[in-house]
Amino acid sequence: MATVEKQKSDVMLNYLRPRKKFPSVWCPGCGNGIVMGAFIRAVDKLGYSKDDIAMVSGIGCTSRMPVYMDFNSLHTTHGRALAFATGVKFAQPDMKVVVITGDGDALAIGGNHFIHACRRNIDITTILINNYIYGMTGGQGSPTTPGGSYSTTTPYGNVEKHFEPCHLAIGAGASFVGRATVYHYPQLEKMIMQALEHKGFSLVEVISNCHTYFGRLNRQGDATAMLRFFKERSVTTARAKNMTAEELENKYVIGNLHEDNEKTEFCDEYQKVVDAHKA
Amino acid sequence: MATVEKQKSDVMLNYLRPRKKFPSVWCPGCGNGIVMGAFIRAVDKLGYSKDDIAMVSGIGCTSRMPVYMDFNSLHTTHGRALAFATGVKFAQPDMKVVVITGDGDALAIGGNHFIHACRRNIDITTILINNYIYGMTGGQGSPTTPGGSYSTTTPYGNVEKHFEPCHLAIGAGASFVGRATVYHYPQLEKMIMQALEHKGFSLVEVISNCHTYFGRLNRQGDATAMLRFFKERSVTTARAKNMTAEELENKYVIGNLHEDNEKTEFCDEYQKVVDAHKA
Amino acid sequence: MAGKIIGKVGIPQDRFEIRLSGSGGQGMIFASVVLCEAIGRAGGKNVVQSQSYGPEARGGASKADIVVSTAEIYYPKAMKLDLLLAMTQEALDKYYPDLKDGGMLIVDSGLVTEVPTEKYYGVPFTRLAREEAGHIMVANVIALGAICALTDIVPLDILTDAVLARAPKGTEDRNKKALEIGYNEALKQKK
Amino acid sequence: MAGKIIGKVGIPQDRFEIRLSGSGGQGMIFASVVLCEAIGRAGGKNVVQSQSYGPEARGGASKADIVVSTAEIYYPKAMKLDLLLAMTQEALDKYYPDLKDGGMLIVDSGLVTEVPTEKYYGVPFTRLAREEAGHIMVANVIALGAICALTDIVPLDILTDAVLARAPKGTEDRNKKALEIGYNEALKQKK
Amino acid sequence: MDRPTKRLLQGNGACVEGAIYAGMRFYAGYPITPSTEIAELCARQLPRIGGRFIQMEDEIASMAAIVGASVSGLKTMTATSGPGYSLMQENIGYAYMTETPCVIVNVQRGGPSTGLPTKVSQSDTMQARWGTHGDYNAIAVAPSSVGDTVPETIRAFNLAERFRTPVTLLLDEVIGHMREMVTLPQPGEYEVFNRVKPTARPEDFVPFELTPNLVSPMPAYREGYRYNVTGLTHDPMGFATNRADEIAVKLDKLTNKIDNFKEEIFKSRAEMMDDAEVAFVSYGSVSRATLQAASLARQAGFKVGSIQLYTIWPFDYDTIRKLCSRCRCVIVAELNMGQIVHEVEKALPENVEIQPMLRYDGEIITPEQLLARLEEVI
Amino acid sequence: MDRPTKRLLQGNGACVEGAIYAGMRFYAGYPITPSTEIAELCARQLPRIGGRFIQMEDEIASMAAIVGASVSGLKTMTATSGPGYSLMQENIGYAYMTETPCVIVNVQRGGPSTGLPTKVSQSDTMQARWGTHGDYNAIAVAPSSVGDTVPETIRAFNLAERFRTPVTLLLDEVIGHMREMVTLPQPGEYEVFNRVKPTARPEDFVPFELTPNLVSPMPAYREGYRYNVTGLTHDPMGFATNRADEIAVKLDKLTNKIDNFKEEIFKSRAEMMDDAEVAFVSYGSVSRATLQAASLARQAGFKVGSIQLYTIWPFDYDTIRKLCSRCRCVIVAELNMGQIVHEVEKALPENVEIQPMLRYDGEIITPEQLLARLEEVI
Amino acid sequence: MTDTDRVDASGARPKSKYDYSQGPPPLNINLSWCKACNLCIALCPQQVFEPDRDGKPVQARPDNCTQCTICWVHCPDFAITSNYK
Amino acid sequence: MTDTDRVDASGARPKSKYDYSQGPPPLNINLSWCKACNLCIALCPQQVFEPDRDGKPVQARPDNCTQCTICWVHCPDFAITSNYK
Ligand SMILES: Cc1ncc(C[n+]2csc(CCOP(=O)(O)OP(=O)(O)O)c2C)c(N)n1
Ligand SMILES: Cc1ncc(C[n+]2csc(CCOP(=O)(O)OP(=O)(O)O)c2C)c(N)n1
Ligand code: SF4
Ligand code: SF4
Ligand code: SF4
Ligand code: SF4
Repeated sequence: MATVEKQKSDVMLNYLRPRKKFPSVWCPGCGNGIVMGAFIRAVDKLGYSKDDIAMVSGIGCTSRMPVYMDFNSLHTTHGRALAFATGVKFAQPDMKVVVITGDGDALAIGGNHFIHACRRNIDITTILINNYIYGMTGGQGSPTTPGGSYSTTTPYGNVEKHFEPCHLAIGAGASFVGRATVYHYPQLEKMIMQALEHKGFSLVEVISNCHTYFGRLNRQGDATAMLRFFKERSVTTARAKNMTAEELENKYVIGNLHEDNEKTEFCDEYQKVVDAHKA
Repeated sequence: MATVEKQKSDVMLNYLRPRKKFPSVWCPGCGNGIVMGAFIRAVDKLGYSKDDIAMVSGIGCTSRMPVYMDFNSLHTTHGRALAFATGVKFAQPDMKVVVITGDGDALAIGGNHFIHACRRNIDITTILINNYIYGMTGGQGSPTTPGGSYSTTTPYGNVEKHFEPCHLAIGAGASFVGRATVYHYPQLEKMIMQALEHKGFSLVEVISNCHTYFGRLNRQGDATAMLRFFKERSVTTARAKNMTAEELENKYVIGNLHEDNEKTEFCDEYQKVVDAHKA
Repeated sequence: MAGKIIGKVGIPQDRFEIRLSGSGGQGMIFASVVLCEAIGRAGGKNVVQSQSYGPEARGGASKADIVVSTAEIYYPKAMKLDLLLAMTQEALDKYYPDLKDGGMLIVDSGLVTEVPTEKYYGVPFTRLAREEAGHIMVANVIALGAICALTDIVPLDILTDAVLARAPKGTEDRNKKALEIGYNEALKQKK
Repeated sequence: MAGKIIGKVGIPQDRFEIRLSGSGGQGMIFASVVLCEAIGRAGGKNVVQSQSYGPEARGGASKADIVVSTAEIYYPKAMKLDLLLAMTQEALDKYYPDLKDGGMLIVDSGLVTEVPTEKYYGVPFTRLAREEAGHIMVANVIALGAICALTDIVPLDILTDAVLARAPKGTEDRNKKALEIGYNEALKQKK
Repeated sequence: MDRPTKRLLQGNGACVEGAIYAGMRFYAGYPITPSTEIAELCARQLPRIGGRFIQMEDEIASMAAIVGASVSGLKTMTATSGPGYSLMQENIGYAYMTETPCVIVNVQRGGPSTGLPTKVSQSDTMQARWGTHGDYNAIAVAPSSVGDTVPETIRAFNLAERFRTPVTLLLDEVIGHMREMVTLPQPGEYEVFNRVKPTARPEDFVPFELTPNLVSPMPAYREGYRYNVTGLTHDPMGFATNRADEIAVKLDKLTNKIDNFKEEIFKSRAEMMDDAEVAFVSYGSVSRATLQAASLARQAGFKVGSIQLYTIWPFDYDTIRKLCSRCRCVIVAELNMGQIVHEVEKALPENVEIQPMLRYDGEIITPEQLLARLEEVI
Repeated sequence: MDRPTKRLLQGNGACVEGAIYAGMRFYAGYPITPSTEIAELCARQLPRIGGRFIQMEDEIASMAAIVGASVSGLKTMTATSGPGYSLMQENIGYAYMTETPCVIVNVQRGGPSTGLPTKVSQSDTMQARWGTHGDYNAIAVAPSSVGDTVPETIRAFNLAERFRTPVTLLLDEVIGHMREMVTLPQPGEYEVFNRVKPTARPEDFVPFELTPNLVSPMPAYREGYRYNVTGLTHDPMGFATNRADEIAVKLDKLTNKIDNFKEEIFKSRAEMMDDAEVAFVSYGSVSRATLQAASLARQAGFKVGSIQLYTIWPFDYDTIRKLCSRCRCVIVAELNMGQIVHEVEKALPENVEIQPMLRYDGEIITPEQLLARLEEVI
Repeated sequence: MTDTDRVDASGARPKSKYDYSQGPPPLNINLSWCKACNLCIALCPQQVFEPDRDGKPVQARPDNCTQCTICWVHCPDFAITSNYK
Repeated sequence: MTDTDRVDASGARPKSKYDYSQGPPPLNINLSWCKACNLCIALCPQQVFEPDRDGKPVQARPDNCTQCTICWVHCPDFAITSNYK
């Protein structure tokens, strides 16, 4: 395990939205809160101004996150966060635009906006909290629900194949792609920082626990048990390199999976057109 | 060039829809007609019954194809062909369900259904005619329009990146993926036959000419010139293996790009659940 | 003008409203469904069950309501409770104000420490579940047994059938036992 | 009852309807836009231009219509043509029936071989374009010159300005020449 | 499978029971509160009867899939709520144009937008008539309790099959989520209508033939009839047309096949209306309260009646006018800012006072509120 | 850039000119006949004035992008036709709920479904009012010629900004595609309204404050006001609420901020109505023909007038009633199977005969047809 | 205008399989379906065709035809069928 | 229940950096935000916490605390702050 950089414990209090009551609507132990902490600390360390950050989300447990933070927040319709965010970023190219989304939001109903944002390589950081299920609506299968797993809409075990969000993003053209878990906090925070600093479309997939539904229906236990499970099942990209496909079965490969700093960014390219043709 | 198997010249007359007047609405020389011929000959050689084929399409020049052929045809809404086709296939798993679609139809508005059909590995053959532009609406940019290219909505040259349909399909989980061009007829027909015989989701990307819009706006000339261009720019997968990334720049790699015959198919898997739980 | 109708006929209050409340994991919804089904099967009465949904229903206090009436139930939501079961302090605090004057209050006396009235029944459902029924999960069923004993809303045998019909296979004995524990424990207290 | 209004006042037919027709690649739409703009700029008249869209507009016969009137143009579509330009046989066959009795017909006499009337003007626009104007693409502009000569719908100088304003840079001379060729060639025939 | 005839069901569960009774064997959907239980129950029950359940990637795809499966030959359903219903509109229009039978359940919650996911509303009533673009005619059915959700769902399927058209079943959060004891129907208890199949030889088959009742027989796939289905305006052969005469014929068909049978489609429950001077008009969960209010008013000696609409669309202005012929005042009670009230206005002569009794704060209308309003007008 | 003041423009081009005049600097769209030229012209023109054009992956995303950009601070527009308008409905509802100004152009073609891509229609009129789920109030504006498309587009933007709401601009295929000579307005010729910015200190800022006119000041991003925007029903602070009182307040705000200013929003052109016994009511491209028919009838000595609706929604029943106070018959002419005719019915007393003059075969209504109908009723 | 790489390396034309002088011409061209796209004319390795005034193919050198199939598989409008199956 | 791999290989506890006996306890727990999820209790490598009756953490072994940050970065409700910055 990488050395733990000293983390401030109370910095997030500076970023909670005044006049909105905390704690959140999330279940006790929901990984969403851990990711929120990591995001806030990352922003704090990078020293961004609150005014310059727009957080855009869709609908889902995860997507409730922006409302608690004192940034510009746009809690949109289910699956459409990246499309709204594209409007924000393109209108205000100097802002840091961050999309926070769930696996259902990003990949089921929102799959098209996801691949197109990757393709355009628009400078948006997407934090996709992958809990393998629809939390908000009570535990239905999602496009990341593994084959054979149980959910309220796969009562006999899921017969569908699942997406690997990172592979999809790479196939669609994203220029920064990484995977983390809520157990591996320091790596998570660092990856969010890198993603925020990357110019172009960046994806951080965070493996997280919905013990309330996924954990319960698949006998994976409570929040603690699920975090332990993530710990046991994770291998770093470095270690994964020397592992066979079989060894990697059912493992979470965590770390930076893809980075391309050459690829031009959408808003930049458009600006060039404006500069060349402005009357 | 592979040897040309003797192709019947009049077999397609047996497959044209009675009472629908031919020729088509397509522009003179449009590659859509060449693909239609290849599809009919493939079906004829495979000996499928007309009743067992359902052709589903969205909206676009390409998507007009099914109306001319004497199969069950469903000309649906823009981008949704694969979603309709999923309903058809799942309801009638013994049918051959074929989706014929354009790059805009399949990858712009229809991108989500495309990746989900790939993911489910449902046994549908998708023939995606990629002409790099929206033909039907008069030459707007599409998700495959190359960077820098002209279209009526990229009057200063396209600032966006384009999708590689085959890469996207592989990233999303398709189990048969191949690329052909309308110039290379024999390979095209053969690939369609293989795709039809493949169990699971199959994609045939056909590079084709919309000289009316893409050709004109990008000074690529008429149908003949564009077919010649495809010829010059194509390399087979076999040859591509020994070429560097630079050498492959601006080349069309044609041939079978991905095939996975182990992956289980959606309808089959569902049937197992039915068999196990039917009262 | 007011009172021309209501003044004359009033709104018939031939209804009995029950709320089972507790925290998310305590199975209040399951209990209310079973209780409702039992009352319905017993016959002669109409029943309507309802509950909270959405993120609001997670964590914190959870509730499930039943309205019982010999007449048609026109208004399906609980308005003034005739019976409140509170399995946690938080639930009690939240829902006590909805209890009718003279309505019956039943609390888990192991978890609820501050009750704003003296007229209530306290049974340590959770402790009984852990210590006597063999699993903390059946605290809700013990509570059902108690309700059965303290009211005449449903006969024990029909309630037992209803519980067993909905309980997962293999838990029949445990649930039967739980019902009895609750029933007997409450009977002791019945005033 | 019928005729109470129409019988009295009639629908004023103070309108002149022009259709330019040919095949997809012949630039009929460009020609109609330019002609329409010229008539509009000349002043004193209202103009409305319209054309076919969609797959129907590709291949086969293509058309673009102009309605000209000194009054307000209430109905913007052409109904009975006062002037038909047909650049291909197919276009002529298709649109000839829409020509008013006594309407003017102009055809590309190089490409149209069968004309169902004797009262028409024939100018070999495409051949003139290739042989005298230097590019087949300006056949449409030659036709505009001819229309200008054969009607008094618009003065040549204004038409020339309109063509040059819309023509791509570098093609000014060629277009100017084309207009003149058409104008002069048609003048010769003017009856 | 012997199941007890009386069961405690949610409205959402009753809908699934009704649908399966009516022959529904294909469900495609995307979860959304407060309709999700319908999907969950279908996921569990359909495989057991050899049916098919699929969770699609979104509501657009769900609507597409049920149309595809219906054209293939199955009876199909999807369920959603406001946001999903809005997304489905384009493909619902495709079902209108292609005359494809299917049932869309909308368990209504408060809107607009994400609105109030867990709170009741009836604010998609007008959308059920006018939600997709273009001209068409719509059928919408609205049960009022868990119990009548079973027969009304069966009726929705029968209407869809009978008229070859999508039918919207309008539930609301209260009906969808509350549980009541329901007696499940025995086989044969309700009529189940199946789409009429063609009898013509395939060569003579005219897929969108103008029959006397304007409903064209519809084959399943693999029955030997191959024809073209398109969302473009088409002629009776199913081929796209741009001819004015053919266009008008097609649109008239879509409208008249329903309008001509309005009496058959329209269903209402009129109680104490014979001599009513004041009437409630309502639908869905509100009708429970209006019925009670009307009865109480009768007990108090006032001539008050209640009309409950089971069919919302097509709205039968004539029937409403006839039923209210003695009324001097009609109170229209609905959980929205005023939707059906405008239709009632259109139906009734000017001298009848129309009183909207609207509630749109996420709560249902109580009998007390209705009585209070009644007292104002009596 | 000195451009000639008079130019030959399509209606679609006039719309772009009007939008740019009104300050539109962000366009997101997806091509669809017959609206595509709007996107194409924006792609060409916006970079030249420092604006931004993006072709999104579909209409849902287009609508999302213009809302995102509008919240960020720009004036935004999208354009589409029926199928795309149906797809946009969910996110249009989001714009209603979040009170985000933006203009949606619907260049109407025949429906339902893919229908008649290249043929004219006015059949999305009701959809412009009721297309998305839930309760809200809608504004829709309809020009009748290429010429008035410029000022009406400006007006659409002004209304959007003034009332913080999405506004639909209803064109149709005929207006969109035909070309006429248009005099482009000079700077200052038309008023351009910009959204009101907050003046409160950021700490005191109440994003959805209940101001006297019910429209809350709206900051752009990076102006120091950070607040929450959500499609959930929310309180004045912008936070989701489930409280009945707060819910009702929000929905009343959405409705009343428009209803209270109906007179200001409603715009019609009444010609020869002072003593008219028979009147035409129409909108969009049909109004050209009705005006001619009315004038001809006057010439023939009949008291006939014409009312053209420039604002379709909110429909101003009072104004129509007043304008028609001397009419015994009103002919409502529209290119659909009867939509606005129902609103006119509602507006007028029972003794006025309402004659629908409907055409829905993809062609426009001719003056002859109108006169023929007129002769029947005179 | 023609695709010369298809000509045999030696420059000699492959011999056609049929004796066309004894029967109908090698191909049947449905002029009402042909849209004059030029593909057959341009792609024929044996220069069988010349365009007519409308741009539609005329079999100017019928004896050259080897029945290689290239024209008919590339004809987008199924306007060419072989008279020698 | 506790994460023993975090204990030093030797089995010895890393020494805490602060002398907690002189001041406030190592951590400040906001009980009104804490949802009793158990994560801090379970993940603490030094077994600092025990659950109270409601399942919320009590600092049962405060001196063990090394300020390692694990509890507070994993607390989903920001209920734990350090008293020693
Ligand atoms: C158009 C639409 N369809 C469906 C829903 C219902 N819905 C809300 S959240 C959600 C899924 C959430 O799952 P995910 O994105 O994985 O987030 P999580 O709740 O697990 O964090 C669904 C289906 C909706 N709000 N809108
Ligand atoms: C919902 C919707 N949006 C837009 C359109 C307009 N439209 C029709 S076809 C098309 C694009 C066609 O492009 P492609 O799929 O590449 O096919 P091609 O015409 O090039 O064969 C578009 C945008 C539509 N019909 N429906
Ligand atoms: S339901 Fe799952 S995702 Fe939602 S808050 Fe609870 S644990 Fe988290
Ligand atoms: S526009 Fe392009 S794609 Fe469409 S028929 Fe013509 S050549 Fe083919
Ligand atoms: S390829 Fe076919 S359509 Fe083209 S010119 Fe030859 S015969 Fe005609
Ligand atoms: S991690 Fe936080 S919320 Fe969970 S028990 Fe510890 S202090 Fe409470």
